[in-house]
Amino acid sequence: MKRYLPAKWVVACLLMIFIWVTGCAKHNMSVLDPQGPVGKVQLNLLYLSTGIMTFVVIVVAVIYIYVVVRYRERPGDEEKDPPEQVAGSKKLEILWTSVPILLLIVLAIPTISTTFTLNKKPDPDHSIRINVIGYQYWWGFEYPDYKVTTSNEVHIPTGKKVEFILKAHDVIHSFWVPSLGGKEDLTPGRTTRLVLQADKPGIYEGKCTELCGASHALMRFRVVAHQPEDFEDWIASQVTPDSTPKNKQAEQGRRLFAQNCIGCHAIRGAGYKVLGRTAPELTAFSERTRIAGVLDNNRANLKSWLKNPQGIKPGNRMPAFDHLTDQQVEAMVEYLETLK
Amino acid sequence: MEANTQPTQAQTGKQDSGLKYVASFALMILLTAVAFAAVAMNIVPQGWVIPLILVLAAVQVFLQLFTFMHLDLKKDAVTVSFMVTGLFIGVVCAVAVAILV
Amino acid sequence: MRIEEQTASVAGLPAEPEKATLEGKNKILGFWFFLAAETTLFATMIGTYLALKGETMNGPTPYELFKMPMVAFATLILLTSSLTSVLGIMGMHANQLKKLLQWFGITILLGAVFLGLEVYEFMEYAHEGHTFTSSAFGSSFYLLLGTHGGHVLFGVLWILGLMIQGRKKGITVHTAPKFYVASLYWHFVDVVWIFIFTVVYLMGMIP
Amino acid sequence: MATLIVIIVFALFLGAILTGGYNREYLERMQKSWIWQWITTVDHKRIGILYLLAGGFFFGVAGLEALLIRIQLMFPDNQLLTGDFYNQVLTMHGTTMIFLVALPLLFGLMNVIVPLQIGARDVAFPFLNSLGFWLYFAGGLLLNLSWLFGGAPDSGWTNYATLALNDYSPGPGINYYVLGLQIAGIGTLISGINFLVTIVNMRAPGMSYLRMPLFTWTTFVASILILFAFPPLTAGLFMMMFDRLFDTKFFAISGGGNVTIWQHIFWIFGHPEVYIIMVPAFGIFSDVISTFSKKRLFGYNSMVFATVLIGFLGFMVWVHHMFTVGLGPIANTIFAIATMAIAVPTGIKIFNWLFTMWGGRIRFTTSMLFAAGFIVTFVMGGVTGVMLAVVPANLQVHDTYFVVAHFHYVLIGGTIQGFFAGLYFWWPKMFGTLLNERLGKAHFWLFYLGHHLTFFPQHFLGLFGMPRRIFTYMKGYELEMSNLLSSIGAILMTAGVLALLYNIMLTLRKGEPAGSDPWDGRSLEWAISSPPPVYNFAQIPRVRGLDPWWLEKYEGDGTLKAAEPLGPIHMPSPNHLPFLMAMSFFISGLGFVFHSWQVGFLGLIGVAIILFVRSFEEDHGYHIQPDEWNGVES
Ligand code: HEA
Ligand code: HEA
Ligand code: HEC
Ligand code: CUA
Ligand SMILES: [Cu+2]
Repeated sequence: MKRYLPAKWVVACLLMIFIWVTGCAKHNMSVLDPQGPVGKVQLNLLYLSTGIMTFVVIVVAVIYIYVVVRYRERPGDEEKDPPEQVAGSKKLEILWTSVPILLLIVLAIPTISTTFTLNKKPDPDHSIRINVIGYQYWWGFEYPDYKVTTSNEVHIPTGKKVEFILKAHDVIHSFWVPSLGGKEDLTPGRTTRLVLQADKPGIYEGKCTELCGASHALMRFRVVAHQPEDFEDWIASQVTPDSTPKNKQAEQGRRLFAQNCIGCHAIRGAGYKVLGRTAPELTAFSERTRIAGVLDNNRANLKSWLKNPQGIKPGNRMPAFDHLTDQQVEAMVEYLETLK
Repeated sequence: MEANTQPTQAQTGKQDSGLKYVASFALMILLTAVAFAAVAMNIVPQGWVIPLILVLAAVQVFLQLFTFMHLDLKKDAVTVSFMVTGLFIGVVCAVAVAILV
Repeated sequence: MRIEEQTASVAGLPAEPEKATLEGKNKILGFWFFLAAETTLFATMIGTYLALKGETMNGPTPYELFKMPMVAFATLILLTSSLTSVLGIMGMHANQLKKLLQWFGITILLGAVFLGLEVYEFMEYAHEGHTFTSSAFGSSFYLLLGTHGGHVLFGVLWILGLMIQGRKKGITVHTAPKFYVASLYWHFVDVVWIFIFTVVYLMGMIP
Repeated sequence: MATLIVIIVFALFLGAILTGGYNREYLERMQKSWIWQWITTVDHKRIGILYLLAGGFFFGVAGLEALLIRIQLMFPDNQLLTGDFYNQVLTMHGTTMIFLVALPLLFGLMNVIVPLQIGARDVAFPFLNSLGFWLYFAGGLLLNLSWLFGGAPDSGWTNYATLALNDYSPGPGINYYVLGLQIAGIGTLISGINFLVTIVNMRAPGMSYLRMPLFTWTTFVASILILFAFPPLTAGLFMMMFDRLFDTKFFAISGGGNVTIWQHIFWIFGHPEVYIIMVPAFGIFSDVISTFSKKRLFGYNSMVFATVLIGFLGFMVWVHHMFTVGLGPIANTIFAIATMAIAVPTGIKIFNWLFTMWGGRIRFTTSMLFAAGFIVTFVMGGVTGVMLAVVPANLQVHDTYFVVAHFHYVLIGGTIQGFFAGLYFWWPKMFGTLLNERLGKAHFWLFYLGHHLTFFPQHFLGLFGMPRRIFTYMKGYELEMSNLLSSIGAILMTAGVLALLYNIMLTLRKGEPAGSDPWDGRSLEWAISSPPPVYNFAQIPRVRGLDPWWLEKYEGDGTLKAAEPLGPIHMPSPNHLPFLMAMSFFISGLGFVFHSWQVGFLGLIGVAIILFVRSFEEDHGYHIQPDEWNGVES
């Protein structure tokens, strides 16, 4: 007779998979490698709960394996009388009601206390505030204390609490930077808050985690954490951006931008009379690491973005500019890629 | 379809009486009037008006259920428990939707 | 359909003809379950109304809007119809078809008056800029009230249909559960109104 | 729209022509055809089989959609299904699986088995039973028609406003969602009430509440959940429909609407819904495990109590889907604690199953394999659920693949495996033949290992930062390997399902006859022939204890005791009105989807007319006389 040993097989398989897929991610996008206190607290809770849960699974698995091996029907058993028809056992039932309750209490207490501490409003003198506005499918950031706006890349100082004040422009989005800490939704008609902090300078990947339409998958952003001094420098450079065209081609680009793009986009310090507010602000665009959150920021990519934004981010709100000649597009690329 | 575990209970001789209905009807009108008065006139302390009128409404519901709709705590235990559960879940959901938005 | 043993009977009909057959008992129990389900339906709508009643978008607020005397009158009418419908059931238990039909007739008449009042009330509100689409307050108000009104309308038509049936077939163990269930429905609609009256109108009066 | 009408008319003509032209006998001929008999049937066993057929069909459809998802995500930056189309596939996969697969498959088993288990001739309302099925089918059809006409819904099965409003989903897709689910939902509510009344009023003499088999009990509890959970969904769908079709402002921010309300309403329904499709599977496992361990269920009373408690708590936890909405720490922790509390009654059940097997004599048939496999899988899925209830941790893993892993562990490990266990278990009762055990075991192992291969790595995907509902992910973030494994697992699962299909085909052609009691069963359904006669029990049995059939076999003389003398058996007559009514609803729904109010109201008028007709109809049914029986059973 063929033997089936389901449990052993499963455990072996699972262990193999486990070993295979674990291993730390090096790209600052993993919950398991937190870079700030919030993420660390949350990871600790994850570990605590994983510990308790592993214990539960092991207890169940041990009884299970024992039962399945010990009490399987063996050849010849058919002739015997059926096993005793046990009704139950008070003692056992009390045991397996009370032990889980205890385990859950162990889990519930830190859950409650952490939930309340994470919701505390930070002290305004030792923190900064950043307004986050979610649009299909990009992120607007405002620094109300500095009168600076930017998009798709948010800069923060290290070692300081950052209070993100979250609003949605159109549909629900959700703001998540896995290596810094948990997420919070941006809901139209409501304002929500999320406090995060980065301990080390670096670039942290962020993403939208609430289905928000065709390009939800591509609604990515980055958090750039600086040493506090560097952060002050960055703010200063944003307050007085260098938006003047550096050469003739760029000057042509500046003009074309005024004709085609300014209705939606804004570039501060370039002498435009209107500043569009329905698309990402492009001030100091050349300092960005990505275009629209998905492409590396270089000239070739910018060109293909301008030619065919829909192909890159389906359903986004920027029209294609295929009526512009290559030369014109290049002029705009030249201009945008020299904005500092 | 004779499979039936609840043979008809011997009628307890409890006949409908028009008087009972009229009385509970009068009571309901009275309760409604009190609720109305509580809101329209300044006879109840401010914070108590809403709890009071909700309680009055609840009393009326039970009047309806147990007189007009002939529920009987013993004979219709299943029905009563379903209605109470429904009311309970309904209240929890309504209150949550009303305050957690 | 076997008529089960009965201890008391009135003029050849079991004392509670609606529960004399398994079919009738099933029907009544099933209908109770349905009413329990409707409880959470209306609860959801009431919760939604409470959450949205402040969102008037500069339209009239509940306090400015509601016509309390009329609503109080409508309440009186609906409560009375509850009484008349149970009197109808009393008639049924006494195996008096005429009494049953009479009281049921008065019931739906009162129901129709209630509906008329409600339609008139809504027209007034619409004049003041309070419509189904004017604001979230309007939407949730008309959804709740409309669902209730729809129930009343359905009840009127249903009982009307039953009265025709009663005319044709009389009170039997087959028709009795139908009458009974319809009266349960009518009371339930009344219960819902008590809540609407309290939560929407009375609480709307508290500024 | 017009296309559809043309197709319907054309089909009618075709039917007439192929069967010999339209003449006076046409209707009569139709009535004798097997199609007509299945359409008008009110026999609970046949309706059960209809549920299985329809649910199985939709399982194929939704499974293919799952395969598309996995193929798209097999490699980073894949360009097969992008953007909106992926969202449609994803939405339809989730919606179909939850509403049109899981519940109906279980309904199928309930319909066939529950009346047998309680010793009844039929359900309480055979007419409504048929209506419930046809409404479900009409709703499902309407929903899936979206693929052909106008595009499928694309806002996820949760369908959050404002994405689901006209401004952001202008096509008819969401209209299909709203109306399809509304119609199917009414059907489900009707069936739920039907089961409740059946169980309360139709139990055989002696079958007290605490002697009911667990599958009956869980059907009862699931029906209670249906009773209280579906009406809020109905209300919510109405609001969504009015916002989309008639410009109301429930969720429209511009008119003061509030999108959080939809989330509340959806989850007030949605959380009980996942228990609605889990709890009946618990019942199946209880029956299967005790039968194949040859032991009475350990701790029967606490099993019943735990089931009821799970059902009740199921209504008090919905906010755990909304921890990131920002409702405040008080609300979040209250609901977190309530959520964790559910682990206790569920644990009671798990240990009772283990101790039912303890000391027993376990026979690993395919059915038992699925049940045994369930225990480990479900505990893994359940404990990740408790992890998700830890609010701060939830903020990290919410809306990531960690959640996807959690719910597939419970849904597949619980509901789908439960269904498979029940299918192998009761197939002989339904069709009189045994499914092939070798193929069955192949099915189990492929499906089971495939499941773990598919969904275990997804826990890590979530922790590595992969959100759910994304159609693509980037290279170089450690996501490639797990996604590839996951997709390979899905292929294994497909192979498993194909093994089942092959098995069914084989068995239907030449299956081994089963006899009335192939597994040495414990409950009443095993006391009558397989498949059971239309009237189920020639004489309603008298029940003398828990596990009545086991009792009679091992402590009695092996025959059921009758509770009534032999006599003519009353049967309800077949009826075509349920089908017509469902079609009217379908037409009405289709009209509203396309803003065609005339068609919409026409359908509703049809419904009203049918209601009226039904109210006046007197169904006297027919009687089967004792001499028409083909022998009295055992
Ligand atoms: C069959 C369906 C099913 C079942 C049974 C469950 C069961 C549970 N679920 Fe799950 N859940 C879903 C289907 C289901 N879920 C779905 C579909 C979603 C996603 C919806 C969406 O967003 O699309 C979801 C999402 C979901 C969330 C939200 C995640 C998020 O979006 O952020 C949460 C959070 O608390 C949760 C928790 C739980 C818990 C605590 C249980 C508990 O009932 C589990 C209890 C079981 C056990 C715990 C194991 C056995 C117990 C023991 C052996 C005793 C000892 C144990 C302990 C002491 C821990 N579920
Ligand atoms: C009961 C419920 C259920 C079941 C059984 C499944 C089964 C499967 N699911 Fe599903 N899933 C959900 C419910 C379910 N799912 C829900 C609710 C969501 C959330 C949706 C949302 O976010 O809105 C989801 C989301 C979801 C995702 C996340 C998508 C995303 O967020 O982007 C993924 C990804 O891997 C996935 C995969 C699978 C796979 C591989 C299976 C496999 O197990 C499928 C195996 C079955 C088959 C492969 C069928 C084989 C078919 C044939 C052999 C053809 C026969 C043909 C005919 C008869 C016509 N599912
Ligand atoms: C109708 C409005 C509109 C016009 C006109 C428009 N854009 Fe955009 N643009 C957008 C939107 C919306 C986005 C954000 C797309 C997304 O990520 O979803 C965007 C994104 C961009 C980005 C990437 C921004 C980032 O933060 O990485 C660049 C660069 C850009 N546009 C350049 C241009 C140029 C150059 C023109 C003129 C030729 C132009 N846009 C015209 C709407 C517009
Ligand atoms: Cu924004 Cu997803
Ligand atoms: Cu849940």
